[in-house]
Amino acid sequence: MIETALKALFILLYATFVGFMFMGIIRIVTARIHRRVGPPIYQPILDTIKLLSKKSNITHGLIYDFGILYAVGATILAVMFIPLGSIGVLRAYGDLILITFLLEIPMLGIMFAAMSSGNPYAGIGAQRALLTLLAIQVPLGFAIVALAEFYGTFSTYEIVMAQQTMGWSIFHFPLLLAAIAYDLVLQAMFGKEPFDIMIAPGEISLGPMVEFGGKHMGLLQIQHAIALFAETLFFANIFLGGGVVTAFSSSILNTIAGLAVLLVKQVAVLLIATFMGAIFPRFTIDQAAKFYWKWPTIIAALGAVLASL
Amino acid sequence: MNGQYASLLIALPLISAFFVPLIKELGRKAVMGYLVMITALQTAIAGWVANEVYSTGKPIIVIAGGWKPPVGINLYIGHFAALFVLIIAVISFFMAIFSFRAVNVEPVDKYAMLFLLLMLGATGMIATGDIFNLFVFMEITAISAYALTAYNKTGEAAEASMKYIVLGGIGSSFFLIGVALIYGATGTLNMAHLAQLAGAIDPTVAQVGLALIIFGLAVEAELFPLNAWAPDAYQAAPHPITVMFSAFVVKAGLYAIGRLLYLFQGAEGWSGLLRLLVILATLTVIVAELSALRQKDAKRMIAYSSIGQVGMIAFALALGTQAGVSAGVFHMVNHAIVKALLFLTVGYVGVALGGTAIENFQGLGKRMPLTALTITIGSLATVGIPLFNIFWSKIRILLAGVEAGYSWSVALILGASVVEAVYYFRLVHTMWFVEGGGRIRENFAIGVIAIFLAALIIVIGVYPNDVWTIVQKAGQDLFNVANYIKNVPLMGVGA
Amino acid sequence: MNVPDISIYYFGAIALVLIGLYAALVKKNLLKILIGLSIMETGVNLLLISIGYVSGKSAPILSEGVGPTQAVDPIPQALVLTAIVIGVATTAMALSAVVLIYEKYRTLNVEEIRRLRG
Amino acid sequence: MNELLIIIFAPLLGGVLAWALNVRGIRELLGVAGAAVPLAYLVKLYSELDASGQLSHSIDFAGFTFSFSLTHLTWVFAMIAGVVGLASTIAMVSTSRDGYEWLFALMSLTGAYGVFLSFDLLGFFIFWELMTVGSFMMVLKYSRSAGLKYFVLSVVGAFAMFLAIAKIYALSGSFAFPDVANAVYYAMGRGDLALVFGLFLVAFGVKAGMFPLHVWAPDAYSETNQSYTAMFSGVLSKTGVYGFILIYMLIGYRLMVEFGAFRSAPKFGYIIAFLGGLTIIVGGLLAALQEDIRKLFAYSSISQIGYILVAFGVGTSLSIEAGIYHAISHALFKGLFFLIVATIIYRTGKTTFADMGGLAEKMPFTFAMAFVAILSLAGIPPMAGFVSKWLIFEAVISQNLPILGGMVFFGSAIGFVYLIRFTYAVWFGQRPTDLDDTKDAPLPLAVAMAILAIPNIVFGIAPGLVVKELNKIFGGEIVTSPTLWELNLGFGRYNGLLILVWLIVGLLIAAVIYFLGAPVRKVPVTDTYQSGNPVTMEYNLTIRRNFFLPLKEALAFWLRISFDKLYRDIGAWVEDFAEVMRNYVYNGNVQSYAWYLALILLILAMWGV
Amino acid sequence: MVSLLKRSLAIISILVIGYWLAQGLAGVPFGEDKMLVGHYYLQHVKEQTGAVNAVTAVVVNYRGLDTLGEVTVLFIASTGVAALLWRKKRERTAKVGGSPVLTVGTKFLVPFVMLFGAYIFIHGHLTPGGGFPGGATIATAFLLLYMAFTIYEIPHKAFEKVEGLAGMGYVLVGLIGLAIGGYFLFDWIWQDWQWGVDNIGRLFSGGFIPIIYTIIGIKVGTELSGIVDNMLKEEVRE
Repeated sequence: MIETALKALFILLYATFVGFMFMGIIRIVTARIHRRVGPPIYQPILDTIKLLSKKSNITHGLIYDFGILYAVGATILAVMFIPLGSIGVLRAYGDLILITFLLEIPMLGIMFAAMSSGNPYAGIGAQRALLTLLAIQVPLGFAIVALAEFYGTFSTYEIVMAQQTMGWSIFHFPLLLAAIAYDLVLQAMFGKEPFDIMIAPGEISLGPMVEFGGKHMGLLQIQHAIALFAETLFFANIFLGGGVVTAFSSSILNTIAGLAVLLVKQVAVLLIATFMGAIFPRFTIDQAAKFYWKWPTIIAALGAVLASL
Repeated sequence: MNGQYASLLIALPLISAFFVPLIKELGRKAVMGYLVMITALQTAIAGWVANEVYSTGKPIIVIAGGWKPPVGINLYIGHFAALFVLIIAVISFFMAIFSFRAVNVEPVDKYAMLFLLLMLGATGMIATGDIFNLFVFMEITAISAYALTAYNKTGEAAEASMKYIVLGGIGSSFFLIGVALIYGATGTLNMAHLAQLAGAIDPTVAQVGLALIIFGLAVEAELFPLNAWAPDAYQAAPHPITVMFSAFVVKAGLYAIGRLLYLFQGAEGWSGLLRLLVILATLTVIVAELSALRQKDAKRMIAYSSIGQVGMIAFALALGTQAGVSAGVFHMVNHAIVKALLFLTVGYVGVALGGTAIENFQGLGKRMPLTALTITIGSLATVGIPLFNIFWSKIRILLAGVEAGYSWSVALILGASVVEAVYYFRLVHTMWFVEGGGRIRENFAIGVIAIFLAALIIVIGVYPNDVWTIVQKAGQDLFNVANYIKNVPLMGVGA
Repeated sequence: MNVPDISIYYFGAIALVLIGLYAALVKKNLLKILIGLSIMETGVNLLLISIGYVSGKSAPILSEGVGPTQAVDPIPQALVLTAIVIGVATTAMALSAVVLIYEKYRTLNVEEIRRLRG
Repeated sequence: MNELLIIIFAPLLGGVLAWALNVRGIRELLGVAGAAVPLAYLVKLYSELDASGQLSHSIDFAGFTFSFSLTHLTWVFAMIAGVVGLASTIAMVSTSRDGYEWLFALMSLTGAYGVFLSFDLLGFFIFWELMTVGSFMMVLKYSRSAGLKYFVLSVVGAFAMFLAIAKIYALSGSFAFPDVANAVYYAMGRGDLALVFGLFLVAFGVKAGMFPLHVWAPDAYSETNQSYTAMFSGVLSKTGVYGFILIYMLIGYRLMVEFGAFRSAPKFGYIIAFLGGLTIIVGGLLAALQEDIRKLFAYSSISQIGYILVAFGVGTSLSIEAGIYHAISHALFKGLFFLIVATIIYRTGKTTFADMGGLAEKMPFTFAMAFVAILSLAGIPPMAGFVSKWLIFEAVISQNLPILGGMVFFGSAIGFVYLIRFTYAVWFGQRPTDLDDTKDAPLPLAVAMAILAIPNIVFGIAPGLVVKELNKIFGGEIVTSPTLWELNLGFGRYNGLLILVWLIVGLLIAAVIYFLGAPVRKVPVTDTYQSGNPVTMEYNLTIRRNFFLPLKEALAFWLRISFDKLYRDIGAWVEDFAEVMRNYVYNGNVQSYAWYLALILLILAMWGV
Repeated sequence: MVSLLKRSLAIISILVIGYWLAQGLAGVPFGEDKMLVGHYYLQHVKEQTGAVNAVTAVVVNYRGLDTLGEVTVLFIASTGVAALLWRKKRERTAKVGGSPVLTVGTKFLVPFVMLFGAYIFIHGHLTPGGGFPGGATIATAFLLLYMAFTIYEIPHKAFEKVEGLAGMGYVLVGLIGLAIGGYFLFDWIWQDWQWGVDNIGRLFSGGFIPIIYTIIGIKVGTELSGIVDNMLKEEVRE
């Protein structure tokens, strides 16, 4: 019991820290593309600490607070399920569909909190977030279906183990299509540039985030960090072979090596998303929906059909 | 009291009809009271006859004039005839009571005479065992129906009666040609004797003769193209008479078709005629139900619905299987009860609120709750909702229909009954869920009759076993021609 | 198709029936239709009688000269007796109905007597 | 075993007495008793059922033999009817005013029990009609057009079923399920088989609300006493679902043999699954675009039934078990939702989203129940909704049917979307002034909601309970559940308790961080950051109306195709045809009538000569 | 144009029906002895009913029920006509009486016509004709009176009573037959009492046939004249 608790604590701290580092990397990389220096890598941590220590916080009622807590709780739950090299706590129960759902649930928490604030911008933001969710669901669904059919199992851990023998998923053509589609979907899940209409600062002043300030904003930053880490970890596991290293003798070394391999893969995924984000302008919501329902869906559907043959 | 006293079923209405002119001066109340008394007496006799037939299990053969058939005319009161004579008597008794309130057009003594003779005609048609005697009783029913249709002496009533006369006249003439042909080919008029000789008739004569007889009867039994007179006659006739039309006058025609159809099983071209009848019957159901869809007048709507149900009975009888005939007879009994209730109550609303247009039915639930409730029970029963009586007979007919291989017509009939459900529920909705006028006091006697009929519907609906056994016996009596011939004491009449 | 060789009496009877039917189908005036109806009835009665006739035999009055084997079939004649009276009754009812119609509609043209329809 | 008859006819008896006595107190008591008695008997019979596997009882009536039987399968469905029926009747205590509604509500419940427990086709048909009439009369009281549309469609379904039963009866000579099954298997021709399957598909499709035949559901569910709708959509749609299982039981094997399989799913099953998939998408998308709260949940109910149909269509025992599991969870959360709607309408009297808003503070209990229902319907892990959806996903995708998998996945998001639309419009945002004094749910409704909310949570966390029962239906260990909390399908595992524990851990961590921060100041709903112009009570800024305008524009092309209009046109066309034919055939001219007679004579002549 | 099409269509359909009927009748050749029950009647009519005229025997005795129905039909006709043409106050509107030849002729002829009618229905069982032709001739006598005199009216209240009584008489005869002989319309005079068995061919023979025929004669006479009376009168407009 103690041993799992320690492991869980480690995963949590590691995920949060790496998550903030990812946010820092995103800021620096985007700045460098825009030919500016960009803030130091630990800037997001400073911001979060500043937000959490704010003296005057306002709340619009119980649901306004509970929504934020629920979002953070659900993200922590999601992280626990995804196998992190050899550490993973609930690895055995890490089911593809379960994790996909758990990654979408924080959105529900944030939505509840934002809407209960009664701010019309929050309403519009919630509507756009939902439509984006609706849009990405189709390609996401087909990608998951392709994976499940190709490997014949839903357990993430078994998929990682299978990839050790059969090589990374992206080397098989159907799963390559699924990976491309899933990557586009990640763009929206991260809330990065082309599909971040829901939190557009210009038109609807950060959408759902408009009413949050102080420690609520801080909690959301923590949630965003863990979510970033979890999504990239999930992608790394199911498409890039995950971090299983058995070269070294002692288990500690193996785990560290595994984490390092995973970290490299996660950063790679992050960088792809950041590069795309830095270049593209923001889509309107129906453009986003139409885009997702056209190309990513075709690619993912083709992948799913090919995987099932 | 041997079986021959069953001939009182014919003699009583006749002698009491002739007696009416003598008591004409005693006024309207006396004549109507007399009518009720006579119909009560007739019900008693019919009850006694039915009890006799159903307890002993053997039919009563009334020999007119002592001459055994085929020399004389005989009345064959088997299970079917006993059951239906009783139904005729009971419904006439109820309508006599209803006439107290419903008929106030002047020559009431003439009305009483025609009423009794209509009842006589129908009873005679069902009881007789001789095809020419069937023609005579059919004419008695028809001509008294012509007179009673035009009884209200309005333009529409006369027009309806005229249409009935023209079509009925043509029909009966061709019926007579058919009888002449059959007589020419066999030499006898008695039904049992004919059944024996049916096989020996020359094929073309049998085909033409039988076709003409069925054509003549079909005009009376309202099959599709020939029933154009029926909606007008039902609408224009006084309310009690419409009840009698739909409850048993049509049934007598249908019985005659059924009886003659199965008598001539041996004759050539019989199965071809059956198929034609099935097609006509299905058409009747469909056309009648569709025509009732957008009716402005409730009475005409229920008339169409009654024609549709009658078409379904004809369909059952024309299936040519024992199950079909029993189902048809069961539907006859149910239809008689339900339509009697519906026309009685709608007629009473017509009398109380002046006219049977659908607008008068608005908010009837508040104005005349008892009548509205009985109309609702009647409509739910007609539509064929479970726990009501027509449901049982309807599913039996449709099962027999599919068994006999006519699944197409069964599908069409089901479609037609969906249409029927629509217009009945529109009526139910207008009655209960639309605002209407002030409360109206309802007549006690008519209320009692309506409640009795409604209770009968629900009792048969909830527990149909006994009625089903009775009806099965009646169905065998109609379908099983061999024991019909065995029961009739035929004299050997060599050439 | 072989024309059936029926005797002149049958031919006459059917002709009357068909003439009556023709009148009912084509004539516009109501009275003419009723006349057609009664023609049809007489045609039927004639047919009924001619069915019963046996050539070379006399009326079924079994007085001295006529034995049981020389008499014609009595039954159709009995039936015709009834049929004639029924014809009379139908025509009487029809005429009184027509009287009533004329009183209310002021016309006898069948096209116009159409208040009850649909 | 006449307990079966007691179970079936107790509600009707209660309803009739309630209608007859019609006194405020006694009527409700009788009604609730009518619904409670069958449930009690079902629970009592559970032990006997466990022992003997099947309790049957047959009676001879009106010349036919009617047989009834209680098997594990029917016990599960009867329990659904029992629980949701009881909850709905308790809720009706506060919402229904006169005996009329009690009579017909309980008549439809009797119909549902009869459908589940009858073991022969004729009994099945009779109770099916009884149920249709009962529910129709409930709808007719509120609106004629909705009532008639519902009645015509369900009667067309009922008559299609009757035709199929008649065809089978003509073949087998008896109605009992075993004789029917082997008569169909051995003696039925290929054409007849296809016809019978088509007819059954239509019959059960109408009642379950399958895609092309679903048009009656939105009107029927909204135009009636809302607490009755909980039973209407919770229980009565399950009879349609039970019907699809019947198709498998009676003629499934022969269909499999006759028409073969399409990639491991039987061809005929694939048709059902595909239609089910369409139902999910159409139901979900239309639900998101509705302006009326009742219509939204009606369409959502249709879309959820789509899931069950997809599960049944796939045809493996795992998928059918998943379908039944979803039937149970759907009955629970859909029943709960409609009770919530009933409470809202009962308290506020409003039904369109535009007039509602900000009820969360005023009705905290109802909002808590709504929150549970939302989690369950959207399929959030610790809830029953998620377990059944997860089972269906696993079953469908593991049979490598990619298109169906995609549809089902898309469905889960739609559920999410229209629930948020409902939550935003009803619970949050600015509250219109006239709703300020709304009180929380009355006791009967509250009790009813509680009855339905608890199993939602329990079956989510401890799915083993349900799976143990469902495995008994199929005999084998279809879904192994080592402990009460865990399900193991071989290729996928789920543990309700673990998820709950770790969710609580996550929440605690977040709470700790939250309370470390400074205390918060409560701010009213109107005081929000408005980039400049402050929002006052009168100037109520909200997008409660037309929440998903962009979605409506995106789907504009598809929305033009509406089956509702198609059926309405057919109805209008039939009536016009009837009008024209009637005036043409019965044109009042006696001469044309004489021509009809001549025509028949001609036909006879042609026939003869 | 339409009526031409209609007429030709009618003719064609008439011909087809005619052809069909002719085919049917071809199977029943004219003039052949097709009798079966007919022979039985001819052989046994003398000793079973005592009537010389076989037709009247068949009409009244063998197929008595037909004639009973027959009489009812006529009764319905007269009642129906009375019911339909019933007005509160009615009277004759004939303006012109018969010419002197007609008036004198009717005064002279009416009793003889009535006598001749009576002769026909009394000798029904011997000579051709019976109750119906006899009754009809009596009715013609009344018709003569109507045509001759503009004010003549039959006492229709009395006539209706006579009709009723005659009808009841007929049924009573049948019921007496039922009481005595056990069968409704049983000829108890000929079968039981054996009256007139010896003098077949003369007046007092033929069982209850003469009785019934007189009843029918009176009934038909009164009914037909009743119908004539109803049809002649016009309504009195106030």
